[in-house]
Amino acid sequence: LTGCGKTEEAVAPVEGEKDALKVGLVVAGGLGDRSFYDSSNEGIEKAKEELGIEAKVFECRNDASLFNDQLIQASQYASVVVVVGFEFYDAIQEVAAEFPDVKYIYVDNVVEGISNITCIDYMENEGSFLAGALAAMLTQDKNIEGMNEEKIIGMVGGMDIPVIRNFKVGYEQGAKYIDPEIKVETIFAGDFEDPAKGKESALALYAKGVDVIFSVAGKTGEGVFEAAKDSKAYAIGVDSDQRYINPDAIVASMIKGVGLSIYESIQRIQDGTFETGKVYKYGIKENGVKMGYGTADMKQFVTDDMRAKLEEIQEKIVNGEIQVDEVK
Amino acid sequence: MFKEVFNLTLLQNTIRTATPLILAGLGGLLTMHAGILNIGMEGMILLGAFFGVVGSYFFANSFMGVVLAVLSGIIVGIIFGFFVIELGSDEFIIGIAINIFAGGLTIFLLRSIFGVKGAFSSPGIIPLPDIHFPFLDKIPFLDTIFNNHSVFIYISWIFVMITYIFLYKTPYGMWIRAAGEYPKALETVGVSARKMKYFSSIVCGIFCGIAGAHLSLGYLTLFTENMSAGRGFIALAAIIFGAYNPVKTFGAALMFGFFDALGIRLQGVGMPSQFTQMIPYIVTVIALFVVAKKKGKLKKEA
Amino acid sequence: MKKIKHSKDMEYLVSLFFSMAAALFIGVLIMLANGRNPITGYSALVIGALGSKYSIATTLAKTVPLILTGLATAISFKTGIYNIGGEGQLYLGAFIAAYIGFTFTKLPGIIGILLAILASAVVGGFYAYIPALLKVYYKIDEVITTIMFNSIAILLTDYLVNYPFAADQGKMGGTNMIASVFKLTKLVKLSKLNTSIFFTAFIALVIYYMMQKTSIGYNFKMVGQNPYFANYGGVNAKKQMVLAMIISGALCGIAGAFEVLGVHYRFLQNISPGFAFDGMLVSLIVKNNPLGVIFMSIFFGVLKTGSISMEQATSIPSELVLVIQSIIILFIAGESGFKKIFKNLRKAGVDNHV
Amino acid sequence: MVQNLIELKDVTKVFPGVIANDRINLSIKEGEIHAIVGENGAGKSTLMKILYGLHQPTRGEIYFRGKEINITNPTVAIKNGIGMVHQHFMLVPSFTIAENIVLGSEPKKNKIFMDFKKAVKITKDLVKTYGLEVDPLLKVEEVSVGIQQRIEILKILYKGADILILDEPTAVLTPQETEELFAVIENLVKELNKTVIIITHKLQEVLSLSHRVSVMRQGKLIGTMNTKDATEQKLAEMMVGRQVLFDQLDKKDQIGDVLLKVKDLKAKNNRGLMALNGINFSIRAGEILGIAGVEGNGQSELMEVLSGLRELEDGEVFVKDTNIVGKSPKEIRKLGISHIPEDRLFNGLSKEATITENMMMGIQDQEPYAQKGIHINKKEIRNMVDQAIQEFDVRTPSQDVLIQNLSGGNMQKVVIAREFSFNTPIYIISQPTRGVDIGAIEFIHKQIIKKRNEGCAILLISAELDEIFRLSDRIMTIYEGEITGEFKNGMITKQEIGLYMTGKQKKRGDLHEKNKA
Ligand SMILES: Nc1ncnc2c1ncn2[C@@H]1O[C@H](COP(=O)(O)OP(=O)(O)OP(=O)(O)O)[C@@H](O)[C@H]1O
Ligand SMILES: Nc1ncnc2c1ncn2[C@@H]1O[C@H](COP(=O)(O)OP(=O)(O)OP(=O)(O)O)[C@@H](O)[C@H]1O
Ligand SMILES: [Mg+2]
Ligand SMILES: [Mg+2]
Repeated sequence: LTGCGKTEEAVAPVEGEKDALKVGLVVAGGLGDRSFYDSSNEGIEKAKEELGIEAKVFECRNDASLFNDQLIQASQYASVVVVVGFEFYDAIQEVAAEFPDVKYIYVDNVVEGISNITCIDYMENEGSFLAGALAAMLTQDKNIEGMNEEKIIGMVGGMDIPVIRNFKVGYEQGAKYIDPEIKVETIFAGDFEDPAKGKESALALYAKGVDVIFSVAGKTGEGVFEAAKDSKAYAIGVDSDQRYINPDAIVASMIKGVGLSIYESIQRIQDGTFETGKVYKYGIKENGVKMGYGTADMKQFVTDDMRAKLEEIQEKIVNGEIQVDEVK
Repeated sequence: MFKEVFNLTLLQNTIRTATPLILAGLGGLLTMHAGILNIGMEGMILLGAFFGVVGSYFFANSFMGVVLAVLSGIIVGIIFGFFVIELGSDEFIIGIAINIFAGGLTIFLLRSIFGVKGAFSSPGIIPLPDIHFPFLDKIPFLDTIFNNHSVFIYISWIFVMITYIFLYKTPYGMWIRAAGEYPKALETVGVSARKMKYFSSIVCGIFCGIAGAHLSLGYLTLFTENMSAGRGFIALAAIIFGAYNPVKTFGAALMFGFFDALGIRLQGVGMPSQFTQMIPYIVTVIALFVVAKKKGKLKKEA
Repeated sequence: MKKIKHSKDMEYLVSLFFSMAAALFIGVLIMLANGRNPITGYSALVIGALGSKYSIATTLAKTVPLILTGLATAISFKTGIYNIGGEGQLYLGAFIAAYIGFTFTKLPGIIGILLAILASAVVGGFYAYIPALLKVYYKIDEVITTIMFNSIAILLTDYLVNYPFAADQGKMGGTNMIASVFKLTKLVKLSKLNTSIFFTAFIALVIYYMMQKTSIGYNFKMVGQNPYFANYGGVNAKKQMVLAMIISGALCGIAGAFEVLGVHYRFLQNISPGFAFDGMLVSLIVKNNPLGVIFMSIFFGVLKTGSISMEQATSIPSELVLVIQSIIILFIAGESGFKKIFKNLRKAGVDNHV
Repeated sequence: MVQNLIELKDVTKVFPGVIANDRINLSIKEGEIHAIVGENGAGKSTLMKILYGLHQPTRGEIYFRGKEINITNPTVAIKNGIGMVHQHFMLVPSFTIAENIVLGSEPKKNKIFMDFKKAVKITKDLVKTYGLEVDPLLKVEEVSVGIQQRIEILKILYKGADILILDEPTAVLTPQETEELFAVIENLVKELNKTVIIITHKLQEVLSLSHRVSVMRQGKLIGTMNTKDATEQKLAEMMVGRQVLFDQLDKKDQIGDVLLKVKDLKAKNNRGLMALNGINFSIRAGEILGIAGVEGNGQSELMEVLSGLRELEDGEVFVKDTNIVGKSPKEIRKLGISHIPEDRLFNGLSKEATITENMMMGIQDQEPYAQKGIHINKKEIRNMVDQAIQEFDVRTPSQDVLIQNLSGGNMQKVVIAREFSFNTPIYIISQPTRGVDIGAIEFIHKQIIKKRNEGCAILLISAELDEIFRLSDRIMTIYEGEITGEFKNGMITKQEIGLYMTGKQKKRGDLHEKNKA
């Protein structure tokens, strides 16, 4: 460690096996979002259980003034720091330069050319292409109770920011791929923490004839699911498999394999196959984004035909037949 | 395009969005009349939302949720009153402290009680009932706009009337107003201004508690961290806009609700979301300006 | 004569001390109730905030926006016009500083920096000027307009950084980086402490001098206490209110500029986690005294920096730290009340002696 | 007038650092009018607040109809038939008169609702019974102080008061209103057997109204006597503790040039109605022009226009040769007009500021008090203030005391000290001795005459006719925004002037013509 020995006393000594790998998980928001951050923590938990690592979580509670502090705390504690949140773009570059011996796994954004930062970038546009395609098929399926004639599907986004827009383009493209006449209506609630606003936005969409909404809105999304339930309509979850929240209204989820990719990275570090300074793109091909349909005991709305169609699309994306648009 | 934006669901949406503001606003205007600017409403709503869920979940009864929310409101109202009235602390600071306190406490309790972080939803949370008026079924417009809302939406309208009557038609209301305007005048006729201030701050806690319970049990059926999402501040704006009058505050809350709802719909016709979200705020400032100008004119003409 | 003043200040400090002690004690109880060791907790807090060069620097870095927004509050509140719109002014100030920083990349360093600071002051001041005018000439409550203006400014910058001025690189909602000549020099390795602390100290000094030692400060104070008296005495209360509001807005704008020039090097969506509200709290606690603002900002900085270490050391969940923080605030705010209680006790004493 | 209704035994009240009441023994007889006099801060209000339950005595007993009583709060006092009209009115401005009267014991409908109709009826009945005319439906903020005084009295009568405590009720009344009030008080005592305790600084009022009078000084009760045996001189001596000389004021006659000239002045009041309808006058150096009139006839507006605080509709105001119309208060002050406002707490002072800060107003940006007009020179200012405190006999432990901790009389001295230290050629002085004790009145009068003798032109507005007659060289009467008469002092009696003040006669003597020339 360079230049930070003095601050070591700020960190309590950690008991446990001497040679266990220490991992710090730094998240921009807080755990408990039941999607992105929670899913990253699942990866860490899994690694704890199966790979015998030690770990601590450092939350920034969306306070930009804490990004650096928490990164430094984590860097002093651990030899591997998993950094989750596109917001860390500057902070991680700054801190990583000061801790050359620490390996950083940066999730959800791309920083190139720094030897100790490895990036995991999800092609959320590819995943939401699938979500769009699925929604387009669902809305036209008269066998599902409550689906109407109109060819409109919806999306509720948390805020109008690049990541969410990246979801949006994929979603729209996927829907149009199934049926060019499909209309996609999107509302940005303007907040990731206001479920009431999420519900109101979703209700407005349902009132317009939308019957499936892709919810990409953090805690605001909880309101979207409620609206789906109340309107006897449907929603598609995001980031982790959210069907369990309400299996009757949430028909599927677009999963970002955050947990998986983190787990795999830690595994690679232990195996010695980890390549630092690299950007791992997690798209459909890498199984980094995919659709989730819940567990077997849940009522399934997505028919086998639809699944087959989605498989087909996945293949086309993997082999380049379909090019998914991207927003940076 | 016009029809896409201006339709009956817009009004439905307006009513729903306005209700938490109406409920909190009624409480806040009471303290305002008693001479206390309460910016702790945000935290009070949040506590109400949380304890509403706690009550509903553990007693499997939404009414108990409201009871717990009201209790939390009473307690936080007493704390607020104690600091502001008894200790003479700055109401601004205490309000902010209560907001921070409520934020931390609910997150902490969410984890201690339910073992989760962030959000808690469960089929075990019993929502407040919706009210169905059969006689409205056959009246097309009114049915869509006014029927089948959650119970506190209707109760909030009754509260508006009760608050109005209380403030302007009963002696106690007069006492509250006197306590705010000139407490010594009240003291010298043998009524404790202090007690009236306590009363108003506790009732404010109750109203905000109900607003919270409505949010977490009526509007939604879940609790998420910080789910009050600034509604306490908007309620405050509605109070000031409504000149502390329950009916006018009700109107101001509806106006906010309306423009919020309108904003959501305008996104559908291609307006960037940042601008649609600005609408309620801009409209408020413009409306204040127009009202002020009119008043100025009237004065000049007189 | 001086004695009276001194004893009052002493009284204030003593009661402030007692209320802080009481708050920290309640923190002890909470930690014990949750099975944590309070000694570990508090020593981690102190060490985390002040235990090393790095941690002191981090603590100081946190005071910069607090001091500026705190002074902004002090000035406006003292003058009887309540600027709750610091957050909005800060966002606009930060944006314009960033804009200048990534647009006029050819400017020589110090000129560019001064230009950015100046521009942020102008923009922040102007954004406060509008509600001030509405207040003074149309009697429109500034509390509500400034709250509305906060939301408007934040949404507007949201739009700007997502569309016309979105960064070329990286997925964050933010502008491009400012040119390196605009970056304020870092003072301590790793920490965010930068030369803005000197600017801030200088500004604080100027504001302190202005408020306490000049006729401008005197005029502000009199307008705040009794605007009719001010008018009668030849001080135009309306003008003073507008002026105070402009200065207040300018300070918030500068606070925003420093976040860009010294901390993030670009404008970010959510660049402020509510600095202006924290600053308001700081200023109110010390009854809008400019000197008090500085000390209370440092205390808040310690609390914020230290609580991170406390969280890690005792594995007290971060939300519990929030609860303890809010109780500390409540008790400090109750300071005047505790003073009253002391006074009553003393009064009872006097009564018994006569 | 036989039984002792109230008896105070050794009543003592200690405030931190002050013994406001020191072993007071006082008895009030049933059916009497008992006056209490004393300098500012003597402890009169405190004693009365104890009787009304607003303060608790530190020690001592109170007997009510022979029985010891513990008046813990106003409710106890009200129950025992004690009512108090406070020095500063206790009325809620936005409430109607009827609402204010019934506040605290409202008539109710269905046990819950306020019965507004009944409140109005109650008020009307009270008006009939006691002959105090008010309009129940007007808001308190819309009526004059005289009416407010009546509301206060009706309020305590409604609560069933048999003992009325009136704390300086006449301080803000016009002579007419005072007369009316006294008639009512006498009626209450004679016809309805009420008992009245009245505090006042005006000794003639004591002599003409009361049966007995008690004198307080520095917290102690100096003595009680039958009014028959009292004289103004004697009371004054008891109050102050030494002989008070009501000196003949020493006026030098050396009238000079015209310094202030007002031409066809027209201005509106706050409600947008014409308050001044073409006022003309001029004042010369070394001259005091007194304006007599019933309050609310444009005096306030005149003051405000002359000091730049109110826009005028028409007309011209000249300071020497400079027209000051359109100039700011600051510029007007620079041109040489100082101003003592009618309501010191409204705009004459800042209560929350120290004496020093209050004395700084007007010089805060002037050398040598402010270097370069900005940097405040504390030392200069403190010296100046110390001097002024001495010269104007402001009773205070230090110049760092907040104004709100001074007695009213001392607050007034601060205002006068400040304005008189400016040494401007023109003074506009309004109600200079309102609520001030006789010692201070005497002092303030001497200061005004001193300014006159130094060659200042002084415009004096006062509701006290005595004051006008004592100080003025020339007297003008104002009625409904017009000058109805102008006289050399000594050419008209107090009785006669009343006709001009009420607009029943109009005359502008040749004096005026001479001045115009
Ligand atoms: N609330 C209070 N707190 C502390 N001291 C007080 C308070 N009220 C009155 N005093 C003290 O009691 C003394 C008597 O005050 P009081 O109001 O009784 O005077 P007063 O005789 O009514 O004077 P005035 O003629 O000016 O009305 C004052 O000198 C003051 O020091
Ligand atoms: N809060 C206070 N603390 C200390 N002394 C006070 C306080 N309030 C009032 N006093 C004292 O009480 C005395 C009387 O105050 P009060 O407000 O009754 O004015 P007043 O003297 O009765 O007014 P006026 O001269 O107009 O009759 C003053 O001498 C003042 O020093
Ligand atoms: Mg369909
Ligand atoms: Mg008095």
